[in-house]
Amino acid sequence: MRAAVVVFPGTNCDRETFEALKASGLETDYLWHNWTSIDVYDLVVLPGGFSYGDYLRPGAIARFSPVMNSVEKYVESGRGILLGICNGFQILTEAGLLPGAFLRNECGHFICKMVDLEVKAHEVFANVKRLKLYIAHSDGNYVVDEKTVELLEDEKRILFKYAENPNGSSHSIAGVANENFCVFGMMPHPERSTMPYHESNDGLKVFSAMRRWINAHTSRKA
Amino acid sequence: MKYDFVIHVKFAPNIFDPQAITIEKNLKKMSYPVENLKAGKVFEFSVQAESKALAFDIAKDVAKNVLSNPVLEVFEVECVER
Amino acid sequence: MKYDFVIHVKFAPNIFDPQAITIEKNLKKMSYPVENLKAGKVFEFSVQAESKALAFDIAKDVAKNVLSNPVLEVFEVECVER
Amino acid sequence: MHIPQEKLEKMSMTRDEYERIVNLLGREPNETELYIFSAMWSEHCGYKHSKKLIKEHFRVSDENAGIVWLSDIGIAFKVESHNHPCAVEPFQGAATGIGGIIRDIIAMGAKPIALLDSLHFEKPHDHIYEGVISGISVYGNSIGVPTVGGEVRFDPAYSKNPLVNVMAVGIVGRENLKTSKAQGVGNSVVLVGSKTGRDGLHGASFASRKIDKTINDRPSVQVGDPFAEKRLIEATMEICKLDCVIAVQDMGAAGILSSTTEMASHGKLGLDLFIDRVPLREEGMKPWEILLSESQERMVFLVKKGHEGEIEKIARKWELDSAKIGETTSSTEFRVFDKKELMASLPLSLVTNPPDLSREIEREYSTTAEVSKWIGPIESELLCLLSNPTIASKKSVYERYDHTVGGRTIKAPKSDAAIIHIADSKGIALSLGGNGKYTALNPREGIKAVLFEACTNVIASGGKPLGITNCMNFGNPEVDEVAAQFYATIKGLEEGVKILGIPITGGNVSFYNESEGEQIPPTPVVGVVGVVKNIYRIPKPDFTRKGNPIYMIGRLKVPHNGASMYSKRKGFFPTVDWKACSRVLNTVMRVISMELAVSVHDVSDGGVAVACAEMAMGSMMGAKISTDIHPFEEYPAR
Repeated sequence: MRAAVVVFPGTNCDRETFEALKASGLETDYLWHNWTSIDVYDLVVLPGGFSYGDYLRPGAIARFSPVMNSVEKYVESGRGILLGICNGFQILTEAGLLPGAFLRNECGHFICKMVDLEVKAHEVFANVKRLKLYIAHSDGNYVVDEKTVELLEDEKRILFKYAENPNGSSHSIAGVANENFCVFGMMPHPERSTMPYHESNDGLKVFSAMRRWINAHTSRKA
Repeated sequence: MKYDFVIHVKFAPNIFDPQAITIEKNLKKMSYPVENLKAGKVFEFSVQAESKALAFDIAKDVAKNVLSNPVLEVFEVECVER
Repeated sequence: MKYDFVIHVKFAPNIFDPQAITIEKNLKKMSYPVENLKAGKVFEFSVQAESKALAFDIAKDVAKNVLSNPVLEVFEVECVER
Repeated sequence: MHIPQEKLEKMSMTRDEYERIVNLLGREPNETELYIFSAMWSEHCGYKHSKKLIKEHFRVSDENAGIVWLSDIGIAFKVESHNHPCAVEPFQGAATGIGGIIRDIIAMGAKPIALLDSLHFEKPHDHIYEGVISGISVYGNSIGVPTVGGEVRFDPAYSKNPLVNVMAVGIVGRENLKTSKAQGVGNSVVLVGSKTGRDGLHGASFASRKIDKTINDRPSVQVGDPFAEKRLIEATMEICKLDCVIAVQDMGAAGILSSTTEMASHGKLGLDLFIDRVPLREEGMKPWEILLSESQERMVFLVKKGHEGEIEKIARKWELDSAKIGETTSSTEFRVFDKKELMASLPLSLVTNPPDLSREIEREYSTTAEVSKWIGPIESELLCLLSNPTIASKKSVYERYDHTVGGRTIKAPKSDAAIIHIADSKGIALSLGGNGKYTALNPREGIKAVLFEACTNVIASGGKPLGITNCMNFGNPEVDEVAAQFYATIKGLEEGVKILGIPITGGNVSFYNESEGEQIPPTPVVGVVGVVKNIYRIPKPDFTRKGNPIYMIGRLKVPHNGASMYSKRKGFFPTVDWKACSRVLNTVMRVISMELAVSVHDVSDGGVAVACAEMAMGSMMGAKISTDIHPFEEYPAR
């Protein structure tokens, strides 16, 4: 099983995301943002960071990078799973691959702390109820209209909710999936909770759930 | 020919802008009699095109596809006489 | 009486604005024929005051002391007729 | 010498410095040459009041940053100040301060992995505090280097002169270590990074006002672009792996001028610069403006002749400008060309060796050995101390810094020292701190207490100190009292380092922190890097389990410290047996290595009562302390 970590100018969390994927048993490569052939990968990850310095809006410029054309084709063909973490999630909403958009945190500044998450998408995360993961963002205030929230709730596409809403996101949403569950976006950083010396190891549960989902996804498609 | 444009990007009416709320709260704390403060962005740039109409389309395209996010924001395009 | 104001805040001419430069460079990469792009902020608010002149002073004060940073930015105050 | 006094003042140059130049040159300097001397002979670049003293008392290398070794992995580290820019524009001042210190680290070929900052303000939440904190947050977070520790201290003495000292730490393999020493004649000086503009030049007041009506009077502030810095970090890492790279230098004060001349003079080579080849951001820039511009996010590389293309290819990948702007020569001259026209021709050694103005003024600072007692209720004083903003929790500050990006953070801001993972079970412990009250009361003993405090923080977190760096924040060195404070601090630091047996690997000096003739208290800040042999066997900072006994190690009955937080009366600094303190620290290290202690915390501001309260609050677990030790007294190594 092969994974790719896409690197845009300004991406910061590529190294630890690469290490986390390897620790979860995936053969992983780095992918520079003007690379176009990504069909060889079962999982493509857009990691955290400040692509293009977050200028204009977080993710607003990265979404026009050459790799994003092949990412859109990769999603249409259902070839594999696409995971956007923090800045990656923002890029996916700017590209319209996931619903909603992001505003500045309600407190008005950057927040970096460990938060408790309630897992909502039990299909994807099997028997995991709660996760302790780090958040680190200044524009994590997820905004989505009420109609879409109902849709997300009905189709069980909300991955996690913050136990205590740290940034004003509607309905404390911390992560969502697209209609056919092959695009995932989450603001918390699983890759910072995977090593034995990290405060929590719940990040491994996220990556192993992704692995299981790839198997289920490919077998369902075959 | 070069045409100059000004693009105003504002939050859509139903969007709750935390920054504007905070600024207004602080202004009131400093006893400035200020109400319903809105914050937005403005971009100025020139477009190289044969005609004004063509330049206007390009400016509108840039505003729609790049400078604003349709989920959150609305925009206005204004051509500024040289 | 309530008076409505629009405040434009821009970087002073010789101040380096990396955001505007990055946006322009990438618009060009997307083959939009755009040149010398400037980015700025705009604030709209209403002021409660007895006269328009008094309201104007308050608006100018707000723009100078809170909404702009005199070391880096310049501002314009505009009173909008209701 | 017909040069008008007014022009000399604009160049912040004294008449005898000017006369010295004319004598040594044998002629008057032209316009461009005058600007070159005004920049290179300023205190900011030339260290006129400190260089000789520091060289006499410490063996310090001229490299961009100090380095200690964990077998084959090098830890590069340095601290720098950006005090004056932060007084002018707090946000950009702090942001560009981070950019500058990070470039010192990548100039060693090292990948930056941690930042710490020591901040001194008048009070919390004023506009300087907010500007500096958000500047560090925006710039540090955007370049993806975690801010893992440091301190924020408050004192009215810093109202007009905030102190913003930033420490950066990087890792480098032995084979990738770079030097700033130029080698080989005819090699190319290649600039990589952002375009050059009029950043940091003093606008018309610096140039002669009459001629340059166009440039408005506002000093063009240095503006940072963290996005460009991130690309510059990645590009520099790739460039440093090429064999054709001989030397690397960061561009800081006086940009192109100081970086290229320092590189050449370290290698005892001549230098020809072609400033018409510098990628510019603004039109009509004069030669001296290009030389002195402090535009950010730029580095300079000395590259083997003919290999410039390899550098330019990497620069293009990371969307950065690059150009060959000069070459080394076998002469001892520093020459500047604008296309074919020779703008300046000066002996390089004259440019890089300003006159020494250091002054050795002796002054005695007495101490007291009289043991102090506490009589009176403890609760009210403890609550008062715990609410003092210098002691109170800094959670609202460090939660605005990304302290876990990079995934290496083990113990971040909440503990005495930050612990960062290096490889397998090895880590490093980092601390940075100062205490203006101690060093104001007694510069010589106070600096030793600051040094011991920084080392105690590393030890309390499970580390063993390996190397020390420092930043000296002082007032106007031309004032006798300040010169005396500086000289006493240098001697005190030298004594402290000898007693501890830990090397000083580098440092920085910031003078002229004064306003309207009022000097700041002497505030040296010390940074320490320590090694953590096993990151899985280190103590916690707070209480862990009920029923654990609490011990205190160190001198129990201590003299009154006139600079303690609780002390209302002006007393003396305590007489300290520094050798005994060093033994205490070794004992604590042994206790930790034998895993006898579950959690360890050092006693600093507010004494033992505050230390215990902090451990209790951190773990929400009460504690019963019964002792006749003075609850609030402050004394080193406890």
